[in-house]
Amino acid sequence: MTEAAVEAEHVVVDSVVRDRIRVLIITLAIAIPLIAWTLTQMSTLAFFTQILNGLSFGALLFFLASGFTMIFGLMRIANLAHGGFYLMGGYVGITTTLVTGQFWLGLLAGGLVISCLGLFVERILLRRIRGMEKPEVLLTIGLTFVIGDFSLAVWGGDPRQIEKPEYLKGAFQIGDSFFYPKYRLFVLALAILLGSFLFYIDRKTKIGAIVRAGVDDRETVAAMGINIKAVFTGAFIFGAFIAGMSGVIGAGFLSLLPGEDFVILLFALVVVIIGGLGSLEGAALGAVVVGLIDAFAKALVPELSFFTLFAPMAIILMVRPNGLLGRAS
Amino acid sequence: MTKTLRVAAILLAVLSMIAASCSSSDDASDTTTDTAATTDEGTDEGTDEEPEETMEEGTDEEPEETGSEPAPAGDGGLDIKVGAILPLTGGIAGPGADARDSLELFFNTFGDGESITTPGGNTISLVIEDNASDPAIALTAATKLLEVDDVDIVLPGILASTGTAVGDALGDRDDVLLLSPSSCNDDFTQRAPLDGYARPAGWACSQTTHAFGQWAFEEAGYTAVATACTDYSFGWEHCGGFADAFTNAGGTIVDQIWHPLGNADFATYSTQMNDLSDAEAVMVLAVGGSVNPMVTSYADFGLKDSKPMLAGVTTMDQSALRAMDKSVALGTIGHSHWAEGHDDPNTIEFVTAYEDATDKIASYYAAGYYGAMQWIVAAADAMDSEFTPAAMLTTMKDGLEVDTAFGTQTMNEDGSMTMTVFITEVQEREDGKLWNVPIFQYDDVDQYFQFDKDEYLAQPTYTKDFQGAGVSG
Amino acid sequence: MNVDDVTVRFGGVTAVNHVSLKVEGGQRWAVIGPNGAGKTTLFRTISGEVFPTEGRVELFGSDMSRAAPYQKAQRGVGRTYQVTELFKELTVEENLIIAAQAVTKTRFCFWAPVRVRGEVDEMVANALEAVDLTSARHTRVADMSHGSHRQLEIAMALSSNPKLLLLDEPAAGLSSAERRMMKGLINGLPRDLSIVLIEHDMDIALDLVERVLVLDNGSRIAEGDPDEIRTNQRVQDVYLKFD
Amino acid sequence: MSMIESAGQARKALPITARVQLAMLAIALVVAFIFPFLASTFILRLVTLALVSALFAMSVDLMAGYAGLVSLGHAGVLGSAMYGVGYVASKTDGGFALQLLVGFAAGIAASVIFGLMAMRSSGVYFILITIAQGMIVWGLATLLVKITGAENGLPGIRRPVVVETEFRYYFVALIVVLVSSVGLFIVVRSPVGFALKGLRESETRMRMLGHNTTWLKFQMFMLSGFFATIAGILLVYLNEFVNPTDVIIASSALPVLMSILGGIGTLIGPFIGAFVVVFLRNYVSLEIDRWQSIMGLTFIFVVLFARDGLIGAVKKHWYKYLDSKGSGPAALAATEMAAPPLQSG
Repeated sequence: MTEAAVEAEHVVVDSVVRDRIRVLIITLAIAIPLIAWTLTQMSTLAFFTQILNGLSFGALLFFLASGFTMIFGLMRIANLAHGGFYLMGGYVGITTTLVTGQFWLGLLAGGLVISCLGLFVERILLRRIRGMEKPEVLLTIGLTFVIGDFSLAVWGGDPRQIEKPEYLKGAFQIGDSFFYPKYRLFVLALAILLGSFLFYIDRKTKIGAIVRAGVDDRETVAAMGINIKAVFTGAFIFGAFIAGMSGVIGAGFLSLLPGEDFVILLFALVVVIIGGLGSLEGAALGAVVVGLIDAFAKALVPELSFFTLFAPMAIILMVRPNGLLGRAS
Repeated sequence: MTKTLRVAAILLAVLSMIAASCSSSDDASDTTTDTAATTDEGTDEGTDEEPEETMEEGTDEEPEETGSEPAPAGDGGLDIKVGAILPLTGGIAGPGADARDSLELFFNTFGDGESITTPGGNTISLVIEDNASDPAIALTAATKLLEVDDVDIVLPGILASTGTAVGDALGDRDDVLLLSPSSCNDDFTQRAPLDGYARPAGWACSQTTHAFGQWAFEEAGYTAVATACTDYSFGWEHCGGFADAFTNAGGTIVDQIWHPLGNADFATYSTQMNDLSDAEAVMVLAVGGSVNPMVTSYADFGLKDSKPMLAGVTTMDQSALRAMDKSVALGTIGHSHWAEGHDDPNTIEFVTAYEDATDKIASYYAAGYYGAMQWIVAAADAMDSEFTPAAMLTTMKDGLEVDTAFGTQTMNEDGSMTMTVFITEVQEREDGKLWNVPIFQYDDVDQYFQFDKDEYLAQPTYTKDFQGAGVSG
Repeated sequence: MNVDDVTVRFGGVTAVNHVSLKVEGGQRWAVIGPNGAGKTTLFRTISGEVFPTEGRVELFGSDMSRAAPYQKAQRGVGRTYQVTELFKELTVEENLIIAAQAVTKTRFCFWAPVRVRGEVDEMVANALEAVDLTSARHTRVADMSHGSHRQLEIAMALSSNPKLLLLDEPAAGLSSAERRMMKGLINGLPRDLSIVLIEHDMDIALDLVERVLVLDNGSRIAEGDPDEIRTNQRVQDVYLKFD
Repeated sequence: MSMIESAGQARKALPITARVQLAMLAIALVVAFIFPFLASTFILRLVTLALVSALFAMSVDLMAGYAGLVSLGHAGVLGSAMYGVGYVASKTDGGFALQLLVGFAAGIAASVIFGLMAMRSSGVYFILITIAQGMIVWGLATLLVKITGAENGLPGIRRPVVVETEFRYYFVALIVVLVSSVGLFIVVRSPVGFALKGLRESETRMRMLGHNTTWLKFQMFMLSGFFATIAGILLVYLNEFVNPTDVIIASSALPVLMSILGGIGTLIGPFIGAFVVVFLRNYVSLEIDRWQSIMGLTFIFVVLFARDGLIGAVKKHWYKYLDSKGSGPAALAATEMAAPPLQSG
């Protein structure tokens, strides 16, 4: 037993460094000619604006994916209800903002209501089938249908957006020709903030240490006298909280409507699959990659914009079944 | 044993749920509207009193009015069953609910909710089926309507896809009349006409944009415009109508951007539009969930000031406008055959009654289904023979003038409409809600508008590759 | 089989350090050593789960250092596991059928029922007989005792008619009565079958084999007949250090 | 179909059960051939749809139930076949034979590509990859307007004149589905079927035993894809229409739901599940708006409380009953110790 464990650990440590270098080289090899070609297709200003577009959309995806990936990393649950969480959180935020007139309250309410929902889902439903991969996936997909239908019953089928505060409306202007929406810059800043926060928690705090240990070896954590169930619940609630909040954020520049739960879930899936399930860095990398691919593909080959998203994912998975920065399961 | 019991319990639960929901299906749908209504009520308290008064006036007069215009020529006694296949769930549940609400309004206003008796003494009853925005389900629903409910007229849904599927399946049957007030494929009334099919209170996709293109050049004075439309047949035809008419009048289309259907993030396309330095304005079309992101992105990128938006029918329709940010939408120039702010008495009457019943301002989907019912009633009363789908269609096309929510309309030989097209502006109503108010109108627009019919039909259907003779690919 | 000067490293740790092991046809070997000595890694190298960093693994005359596990299994390597990994929801017979058909052509067959294939039936019946499980052939594996699981493990390895059998602590977790039975069972296996056995319990190991390899910290510390090993001072030291 | 069940489970020596199953199968067949003369077109259409869905669900269950690899993108294969037929029928003047040929080729091609993509993965990764596969097909169906007609779909697909009516088409579907079921029955009893079960239990062990699991999964994709292709061709002629909704994720989730509702890892389970779901879905969504909730709740309830599905529950009950009469599996277990050796030849 111990021998095998030592073996496994060293395989991981050794391959991580080599792997990352390989990933970097391959990425650059693909990216550089692509960038060169892209630059011949559009003006430099447009090129940089598109990069910003990609990054800001990626920022929203990072919000979504970080919650998804955390839950998966810790609990091995692919929570397909994440898209439903996003949709309903957004609706709650919209209603709260409508009633109170406060965008920030809406953001908070979206997160809080969904974390309550998360608590219910984790405690009442998922706990009964803990550790059974497939039932968990099937349950969460069933949950998505229910949440989507509930949202339709309550909020109707019209596309909805959130009323942004005045200071986030309109464009941020540099010189005569460069305009960029303030809201998108805000989302980008928020994502960087969240990312730094999560990395800080992950690397520097005791909670982070527990979570990371839990990812590696749940039995060990349990043996250390830590209530792993409580950690799971906490993580699930937190993941749900960010999902709900990202719904509110998304409602600022995308629409909420029936079916959006699956669309956004698929974006989140692509992000975490490309990045590597369970890895926070992976979620960040995946979000940037997907955001950029989406922005540029839509500009250059609009007919293939879905294909350009899923095809790279499929290829990455064929070559690296655990994603770019993922570890062997 | 316990497991068996559990399974039994679940089955029972599911069955009782179905049973419960079947018996109270009307209640269920009402709840939906109610909840939506309460959400809105919280914010705009001023709306309550005003519509109520007007409504009272409206309901009193209405029954006589609709029927009395085209004097009842038939002997009455017809019993006509209408089946509507609407997307009440799925991606376009919003417009579906609008259509259902207006049908229910019509049957509640003039009858007992299930059926009505027309002024001419004919009975018309209604069955609504959900198609879940899915053509396969729409087909099953159509079979059910024909086989089980034995309907005479089918209103085949809102989406072009369900419309096409049902149209394709029922098109060659002569025991049913297909009336489509919302899906608008040009060729169904142009190059590949369907039998037993018409669009009362509906439109052809390029019909309204023909007028819009003309207006943009002649009245608004634009000479160079770009288009940004959804990349599928509705977008092609809608944009094509504009481009063809605009270039025909003398303008130039400087660029055409096509964004995929269902696209969510429009930053990419706004950036591209920003890059089009020679475009004076952009004609913009988006549908469904794409509308709000598109319009918001357009404003957020500062395009609204540099390149005014010329909105397609679905872009500034109430179904999207209801949830739109005021600062983003206000002042946008759009166009449609439906303008909820039009001061025509028929329009006012419908808008008031609809708003009173649902607390929503009527979208073109709502007006379309209401208008279709007005057409059916008028045609039934004008018929002087036994009911057959063909006979009703002939009556409709035979110079019948119907006062619909849209205003007065007539139907052409091919089943298309001759109607008014409004150029509209998004304005704030007294109570703070946004609506489209006409600023210019073209009367008696048919689907060929200023084009010669034969020449027009000789050119291909608008696609991405053909956007009118004056547009270079 | 010939393991020639094999080294396996994981990162900075050397799990197996220049170990050679040559097994002739029909020979029975034991690899013994304390926990962490590199026994299992050596096994995994032979069966193909781990590739050697240096050195070669030759099987039945050809170099198969970097062949995948299934390729080695096809060539006639059968292996049991320390922690039993059986198909718990299936019956004993189904387990054996799956194991047996792995090395026959029938595994690609999806158009005929498994029972018509006489070849597989014969292999399954032989394996059942060899481990004395015939009476339990329709029992679901999850319902059986740990001892029977061990028996079935061996039957699984046998059912594909291997030429080389790798047994990973076949007696682990068994009662002393079961151990005796297991010993008898292994003893009764066909003599033309080469066996390599890992065993922590020296007594069992030494009774069953002709040759012994002793590992500690990844390196060979002794090799020889059971009797030699029993008296070897270094082996005693290593074992005493642990026990 | 009940017979499939008995052998699939390798539960032998249960004469009463076997006899009951045989009798039920006979009754089912008789009913299947008689009832069209009594039913309305609408019901007939629903039953035909249920039959086709059953075949599709069985093909998914071959992966999800037997091999334990849940695909949430199998509508991609079904849809490819449908689009293959639709393209020829709608955009070219190819005849029926060409439609079938292209439909088959498209379905099989999709299976090959899907198989190559997914054969190296397992567990949750497998699910996620298959979701992506389904979405690729959906994306192409939505965006490649010239080939697929995008949202408008491909109209103008017509059944051959001989089987034009719902009545006749029902018999076509019935016979094709029955023959395919027998095919699936043979597959699950074959060595490959057994190997798939091993895959479900432990993939690493399979590899150690000498099974090339990568190839096995590819083979599984091909077999499952073959039957899904047949289902797709039946479906496209049933609807005479194809559109991106046929390949959305819900279309892929449905057969999985049918399987787990009826009883995963059996063939009769998906069959029964398909009938329940199709009737629920079509009746419910025609009568009320809350179909999605019902589907979602069914998913949740089945996963939580009845993981063996309806068949599992019925079977358990039946065996209990037999046990009480002294002829159930528990009672037979003792006598079975002396069961005869495998029959060969």
